[in-house]
Amino acid sequence: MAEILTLRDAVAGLVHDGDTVAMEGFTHLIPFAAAHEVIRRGATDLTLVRMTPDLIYDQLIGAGLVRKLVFSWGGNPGVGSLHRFRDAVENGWPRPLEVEEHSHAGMANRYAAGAAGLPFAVLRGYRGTGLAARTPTVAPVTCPFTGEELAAVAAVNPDVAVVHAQQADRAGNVQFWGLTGVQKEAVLAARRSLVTVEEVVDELRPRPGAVVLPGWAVTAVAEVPGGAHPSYAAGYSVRDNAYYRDWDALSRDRAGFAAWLAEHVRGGAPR
Amino acid sequence: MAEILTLRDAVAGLVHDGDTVAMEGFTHLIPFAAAHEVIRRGATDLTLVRMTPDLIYDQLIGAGLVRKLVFSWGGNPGVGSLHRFRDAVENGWPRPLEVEEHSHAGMANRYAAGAAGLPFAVLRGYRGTGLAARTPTVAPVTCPFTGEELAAVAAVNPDVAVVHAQQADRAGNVQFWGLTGVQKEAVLAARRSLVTVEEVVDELRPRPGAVVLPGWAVTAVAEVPGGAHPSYAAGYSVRDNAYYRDWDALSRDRAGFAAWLAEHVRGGAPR
Amino acid sequence: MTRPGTGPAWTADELMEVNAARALAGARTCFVGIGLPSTAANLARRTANPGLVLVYESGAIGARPSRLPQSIGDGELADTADAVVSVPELFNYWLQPGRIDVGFLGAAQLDRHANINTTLVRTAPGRPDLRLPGAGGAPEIAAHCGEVLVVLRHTRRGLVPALDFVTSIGHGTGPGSRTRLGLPGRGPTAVITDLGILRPAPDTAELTLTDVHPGATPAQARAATGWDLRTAPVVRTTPEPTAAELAALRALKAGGAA
Amino acid sequence: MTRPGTGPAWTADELMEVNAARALAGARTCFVGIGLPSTAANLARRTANPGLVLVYESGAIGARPSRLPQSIGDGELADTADAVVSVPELFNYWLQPGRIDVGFLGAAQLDRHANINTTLVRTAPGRPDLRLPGAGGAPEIAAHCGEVLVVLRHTRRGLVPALDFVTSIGHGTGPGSRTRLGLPGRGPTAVITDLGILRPAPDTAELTLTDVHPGATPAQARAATGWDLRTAPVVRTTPEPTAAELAALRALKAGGAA
Repeated sequence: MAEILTLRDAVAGLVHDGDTVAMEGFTHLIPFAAAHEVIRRGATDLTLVRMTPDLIYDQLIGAGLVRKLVFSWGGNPGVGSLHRFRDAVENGWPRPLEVEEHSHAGMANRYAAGAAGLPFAVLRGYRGTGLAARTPTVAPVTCPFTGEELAAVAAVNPDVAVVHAQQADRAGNVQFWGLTGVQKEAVLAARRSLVTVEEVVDELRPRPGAVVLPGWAVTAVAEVPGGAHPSYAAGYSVRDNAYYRDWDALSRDRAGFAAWLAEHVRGGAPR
Repeated sequence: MAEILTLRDAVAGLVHDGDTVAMEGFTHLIPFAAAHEVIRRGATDLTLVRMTPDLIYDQLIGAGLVRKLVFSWGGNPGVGSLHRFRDAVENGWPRPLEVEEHSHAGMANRYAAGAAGLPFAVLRGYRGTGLAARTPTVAPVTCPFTGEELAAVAAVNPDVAVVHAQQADRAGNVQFWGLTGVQKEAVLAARRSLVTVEEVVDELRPRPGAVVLPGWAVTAVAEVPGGAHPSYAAGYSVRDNAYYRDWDALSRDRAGFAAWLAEHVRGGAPR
Repeated sequence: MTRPGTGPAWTADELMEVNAARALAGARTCFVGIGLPSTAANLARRTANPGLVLVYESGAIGARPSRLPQSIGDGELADTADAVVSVPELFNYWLQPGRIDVGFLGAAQLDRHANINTTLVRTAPGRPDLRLPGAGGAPEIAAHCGEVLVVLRHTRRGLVPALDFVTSIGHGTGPGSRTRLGLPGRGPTAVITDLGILRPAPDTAELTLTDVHPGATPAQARAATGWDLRTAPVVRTTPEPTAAELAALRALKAGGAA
Repeated sequence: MTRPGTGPAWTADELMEVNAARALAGARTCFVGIGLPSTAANLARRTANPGLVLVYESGAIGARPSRLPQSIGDGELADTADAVVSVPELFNYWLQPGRIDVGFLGAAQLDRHANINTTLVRTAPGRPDLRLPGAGGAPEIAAHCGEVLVVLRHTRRGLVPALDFVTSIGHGTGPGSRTRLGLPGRGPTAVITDLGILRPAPDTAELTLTDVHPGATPAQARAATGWDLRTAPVVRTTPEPTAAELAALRALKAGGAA
């Protein structure tokens, strides 16, 4: 059964230097609070995996904790670039960033293979693109029935998956709804998992469109209301679009970012 | 958009001699009424695909309409054998029945590959069993990353999928809930699909655990209240366990089966 | 084996069912097929292991049926489950990665290495094979669960020297077979019959009689086995069913709430 | 290109958006990325194609947002959708089998065969590449949708003689490329810019100027293209935006309900 812990204890126990960490949430339910706790804790040399790195990884990359990024789309959705990500890739600041780049379909299938305990997944993808040639986790595979050549993508099995959900019960069963993304796959693919939740409730009431993760398939749950901000948790909060827009200016500049980090994350209270 | 038709017109339009037909429903929501209409219509030389042939295929096989059966478990759940299936396999009555046999995991993945438009799916299955050697739709495939040999199963893409759901709206959007089995995959894997429903409603109210198939992904919908009997439709009916038990005695005997077929199916009113 | 009128009384099937439930005492999760495994797993939830998570191949994870399901697709499984998933998801995300501690299987034929046949039985030469239901979920349950328990009635027709078909692999041809085949789970750790319990010997992986139920003897078990059944140096007798076990079992089978 | 005070007035972007929406008139389903494609697809639902089914890679199928989503993961997409599915399901069961009629893509660089780069831009020798967001869903949208529409502003930096990286395939090196690569969809059928519309020539699959927007000229389009842009024998002028189109577009962008 999942242990119900404080965010601080959960991150301390689950996220270690050198880990491969997947923080997922497709625009919705992005576990920002957990990422900020990782920054406070200073877990470093991380390999970060995520379909859409988004501001959450821009912050971790800018904080200098990331060795490698595995991803499929690295922008600020609806706004523009991720400046800390670009600065790391283009200029190696604050440290060089190795990238492993896929398409969304490829990343989604890598998680699905990881969740299924398979070493790879098959898709009809990457054809004619420049991605396969420079991404070692894409390889051709031939259908034994038709002879068609398809793309194999290597499973991703993070050391830790971190996701945010609306609710958990006291036994650590987790429920999230709305756009549910690839979080089920990320948690099931990972060796350990942390779910931050808006609320721990006595009983999970079944909801339309909800994904339920049984507590025995989750390592730890931490109650962190607002833990997805500036993204949102359907039924609890709305997306802080201004934060996303403001991030563009704020993060362009290394000093501005450093000041933000010191004030809003490192200076923030642990939860 | 799915056309809303009578069961009679839907079966006449969608199910033809020689077709490969998948009627799915994992114990729950088995489309018996549609199968009976197929019998009344006399569509023959069918290849039937289904994880658990159950009474529904016992009836079609006994009626002499089936050339080949593709399946993974052919029993009367909780009761015993399917006597018409056995009679066809063991004695060729009323006609010889070719069988193609898988495990549940294999069949589920064959549907999933079909739904995904892939020629095959990969699983870690069939190892050490006698199934792979005699089933041509299982073949080895090697992981290009780890070298591990896994099982590939060929996609199944039926000509027609037939499933039963609780509700559709007037645009042919379909909703079913409870144990949802492999029906989404069966419908999406098939070239054509027929969904019989308990009820056509003005608006589908979102339900916990429901699967929704948009009307544009379905060929035809027919309103057939009780169309899953003797299986059940959660929220509408309960399983007729006595029917399953009684089937054992009724179906042991060729003459008894023929009398049942004449009276209860061929003599039944089209819907 | 009933002992009417002499205090505690039970049937051979009840001994099998009670001992099968007991074998689940340490498990967190159990993959349940219909029939004897379902009876045992539901009994375990009422006796030895109230927290046991039942996983049904119909997609119900953490089902808590109040009565014995009539089929693996019984509506109550979905109504009481922690989560209901599609059948492909159940096999791919839940069974295949080894998340389930114990798989519970029945068998039509079982050989000395606990390999299982549920596909066909050969009869006389020139006569057609008898057709059995087939594989269902068993091959992958046998491969991927942490361990496997097999429940079947003890007869020479069931415990045979050689299978007519290998539907699900147990210990193959002996030690090392599972490793060579790349099967992640430990395979069958106990075969629970109405006469006793057989367990694979550590050195040979051959099923050996380690326990008999009250009232049964090793000689009976040997006589009901199609191969030359080895017995452990000391054959234990399983504890008699308790009144609580029997009451729970009978309530379950009578369809009563528990 | 605004014509303030002279009756109908519009911006170049509005011409692009209105014509992109018009291009969806015959489609049943459209795979929508964020930005210009989302504006166009939502405008189409309010003008040329009220029944258009919008599919977002965030998993919303049949979304009917009342305002322009701020991101492909906007909550209203889930709230108004016919069905919400997981991201793996969206790509595997809905995009890959060719269920979506039209894919709508943006581009940082586009070449004469409508191949797309959204990954990186080379700068001066010795200087680092400029990093763009990357592939996202585009490679498989470009492969699997029945056809692809591309929307981008018409500049020499965007319409280039050679891509710095091929993120998503259009017509490859010309006729036959898609067939040789086994790409099931027809590929890009139109590139809609703020100056006009380019379509692949039937014989060469090379993008050719077939339409200019009101107020724009073929010479302007050629000057804003990084290769020697061919023009169709007769270059049409797209119809002026109607008052209804402009009203719907502006309401959409102002966040008003429509």
